[in-house]
Amino acid sequence: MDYFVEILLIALSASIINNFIFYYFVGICPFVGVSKKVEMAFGMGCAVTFVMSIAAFLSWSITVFVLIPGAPVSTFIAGFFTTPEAAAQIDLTVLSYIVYIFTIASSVQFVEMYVRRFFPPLYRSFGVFLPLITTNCAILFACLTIMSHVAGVDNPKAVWDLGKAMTLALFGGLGFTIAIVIMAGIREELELCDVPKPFEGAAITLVIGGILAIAFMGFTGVDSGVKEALTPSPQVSQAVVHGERVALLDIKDNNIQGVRMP
Amino acid sequence: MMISLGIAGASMLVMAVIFSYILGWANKKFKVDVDPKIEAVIEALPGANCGGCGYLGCSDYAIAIVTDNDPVNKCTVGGAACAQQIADIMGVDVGDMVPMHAIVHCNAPLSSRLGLTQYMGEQRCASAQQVADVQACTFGCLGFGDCVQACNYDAIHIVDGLARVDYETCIGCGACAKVCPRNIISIEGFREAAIPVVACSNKDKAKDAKAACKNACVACKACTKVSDLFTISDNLSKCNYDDYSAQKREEAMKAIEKCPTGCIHFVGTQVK
Amino acid sequence: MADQPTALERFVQGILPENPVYRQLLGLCPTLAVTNGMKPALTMAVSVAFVLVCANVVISLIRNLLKPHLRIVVFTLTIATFVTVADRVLAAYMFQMSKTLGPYIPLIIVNCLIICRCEVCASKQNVITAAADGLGQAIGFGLALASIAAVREILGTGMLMGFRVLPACWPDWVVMVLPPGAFITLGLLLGLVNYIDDKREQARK
Amino acid sequence: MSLKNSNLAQAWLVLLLATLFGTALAGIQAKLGPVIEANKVKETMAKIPVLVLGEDLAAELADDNQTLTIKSRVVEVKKNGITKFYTVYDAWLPEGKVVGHVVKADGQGYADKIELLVGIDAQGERITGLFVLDQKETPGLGAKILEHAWRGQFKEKSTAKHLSVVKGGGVEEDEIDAISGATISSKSVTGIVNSAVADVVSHLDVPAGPENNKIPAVQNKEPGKNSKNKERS
Repeated sequence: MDYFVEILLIALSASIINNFIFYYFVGICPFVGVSKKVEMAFGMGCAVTFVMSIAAFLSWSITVFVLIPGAPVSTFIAGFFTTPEAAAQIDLTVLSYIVYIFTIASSVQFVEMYVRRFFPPLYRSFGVFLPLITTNCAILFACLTIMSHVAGVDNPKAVWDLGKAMTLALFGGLGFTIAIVIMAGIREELELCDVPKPFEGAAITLVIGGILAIAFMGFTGVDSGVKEALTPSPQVSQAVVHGERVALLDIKDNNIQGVRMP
Repeated sequence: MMISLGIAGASMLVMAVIFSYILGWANKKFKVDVDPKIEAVIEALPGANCGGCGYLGCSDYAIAIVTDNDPVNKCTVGGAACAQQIADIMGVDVGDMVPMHAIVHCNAPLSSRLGLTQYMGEQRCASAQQVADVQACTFGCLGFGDCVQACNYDAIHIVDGLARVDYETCIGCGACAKVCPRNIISIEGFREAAIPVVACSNKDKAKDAKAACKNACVACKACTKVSDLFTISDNLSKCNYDDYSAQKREEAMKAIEKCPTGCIHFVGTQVK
Repeated sequence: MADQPTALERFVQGILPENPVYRQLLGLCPTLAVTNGMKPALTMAVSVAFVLVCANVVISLIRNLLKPHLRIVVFTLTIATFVTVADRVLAAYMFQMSKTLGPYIPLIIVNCLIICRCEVCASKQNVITAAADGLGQAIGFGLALASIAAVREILGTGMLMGFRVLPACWPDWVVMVLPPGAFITLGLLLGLVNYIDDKREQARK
Repeated sequence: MSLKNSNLAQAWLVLLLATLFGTALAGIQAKLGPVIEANKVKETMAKIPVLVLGEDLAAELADDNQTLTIKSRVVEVKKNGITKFYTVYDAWLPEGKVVGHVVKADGQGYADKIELLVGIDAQGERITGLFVLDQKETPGLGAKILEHAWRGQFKEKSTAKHLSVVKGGGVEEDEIDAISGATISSKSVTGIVNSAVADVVSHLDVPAGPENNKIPAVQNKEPGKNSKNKERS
């Protein structure tokens, strides 16, 4: 039950509350550039979500298995050269940025070749976006968030497992798609309005993006509300039970468990 | 300390080897056998993706040329030079290089339009198109100049509420045709300096057409009787530009006289 | 290709005529993210300058060994290395600033500005031009960041780098420091720059 | 085999660069790593004297440049099914007397996680200080929890009572005056303090310092549940 709540919270916050575009400002270049037509925007959104999930999977597994100190692969290799516990101290997190960008670039290239070979119509429709995606900040940002939850965490319990990493990637991509499709819809209507000459193109898109960001700010606090609603938090209330002040810790299924108060 | 340097270098090397191996393998395995001719044709095309040739972009046009050998001279921007280049690549003769120009299928200045209402909205054809009965004719030119704004060769102007093409400068890139909300501008090949055109697109019955405009085509078949250049389809006559040539000039002149509402004109350069 | 612009031309172009943010609309992600204060904006500008110049120099050194289809991978690798160096140096010597900038330092890697400069200039021209181009673009980027950060910080908190600019009775526009403020400020400034440009064009015509 | 060396041959530049950069970065990490580590630890350790002793005593201590000996341990608390982790820093005066403890706790704030350092006195009766390590509350509103005045309210609050948040003045013994316009942030900080204090108060007993060597020096104490759990009177 607790795991499901965490997954739901991550999904909610990645897609709507801390939306990648409106809260974290990643992926603005396609947001300004590609959001002219709704189909193009939707195609771009799907491509980004797809590549983001692959990148998240690869970066999670490489971080857990190679990069963090005490990771199985690095201790195994280091085991040959030094004493075992020194091997456990080998810390390769400094390589994380190169490794992530390398995996992203290679996976985008691989996906592009694969789609070109087996789905030519699909390739023609969003082929032009694929190279653009490599330099898309949203994908690297997703990998960095996953890394900060895997490598930068002191107590072992809070390390993210693969399920949470993939949820972040999928719903982050979903949030990205929502934002870019909304903007594409607005910009299509914009063709008919009288936009002042200096504001045409990117300037008006950014101003509208600002207004959309204010709208999305309305969602802040939703996750803390959902968390409160879903976690069965015990009501710590006090009662006097035969002369002694008892903190009622658990009043579920009406047997009063109490702990003697100091 | 040395160990961590060695491990870092080694793991990067291993990762690089794995990824470049996968990419190399994918490069071989997923080799899409793109016909080298297509790449050559793409190379010859200007690559502006302007859509003047009527295809989605240069690569589409190139594929069309190579696979179902479409005419090589459709690229308006590239003009004769690029058509010649592609012809050499394809080993096909260029065929008569036909200059492409825009034609506005409406010849009603404001004075001859009926049922005009005072339109106070946004002075753009795209917006006026959304509003009902700005003028009685729901097919004809609105005259707010979206095409003028779209054209970057300054080859089309609004004269007395009607879009007029300047055939000296028009290269037929199709920007105006794309932007006209009523789609009454078409890009046609001019076999002669001047060709006859039915400058109307009103598809209503004769009675409504007359109520909408003084010189609308009422599909009275006068032109079709006189010359086989013209055909009637859903209450509107249309000239077949491809098989017009200088010899058929008298035929066309006769049709112009016969036409009761005078909506057939000669357009192009040196209109006598 | 037309003759390659010289080092000085590249340098001057980078600052105003081809300003990366206002003219080419590159590198918008960090521009919006870190400009809620002047100090983070300047630190980001300096780190981008460092990475941009080093990457340009290295790429132009190895430009004739580049294979066309592996070009992007080599660019990203070099840029990623220099960004990691910058990130570690910042974390070591300006720890507080590295905490405020947080994830946006590594995001310099995918900053379209740097990869674009590598592609357009560094992989084609010699070292000096590449370095000059990098410096010019970096100064242009810094100017753009400073302009946005100034507007946002003054309107948002009434202070600039610690000095009180607006009178204390100024109600702080908190939205300016929040994410939406970044969008609106950049949008309006972009409009302003276009407007000034049109005016200058008409004046020249 | 030809396939292998042909595409690897093409990519020799990538391989060379990858290894070169990998080793270079490892070198830089080796040089800068400890400095960064020191920064991280310093950031929390520097706060402990102020939290435990209060500004004036800490300043006085700093003048005659004595330092507290500080050790950190992780306390695991099981509460209705959820296990929570707290890092607790115990501080000893140079002459060995336990002077207080600092609990590092985090919880859900209005916008995102809030990380706090809660100072508690040696006996675990009074809260001696509060410091906000990390927060992403709305600047200008929620971010006011950083202000010294508001944080000061937690000083001298008893750990036994459950602190509650009150709006608009009239602050009794165990009440905290909420920041106007940021009740959710104030509530979440107070909630985190309450749950941290309630969870950790029973695990605060730490043997006295090395001086009155009743217990051998506690240098090599591994983090984890501390051994003695004296039943408090």
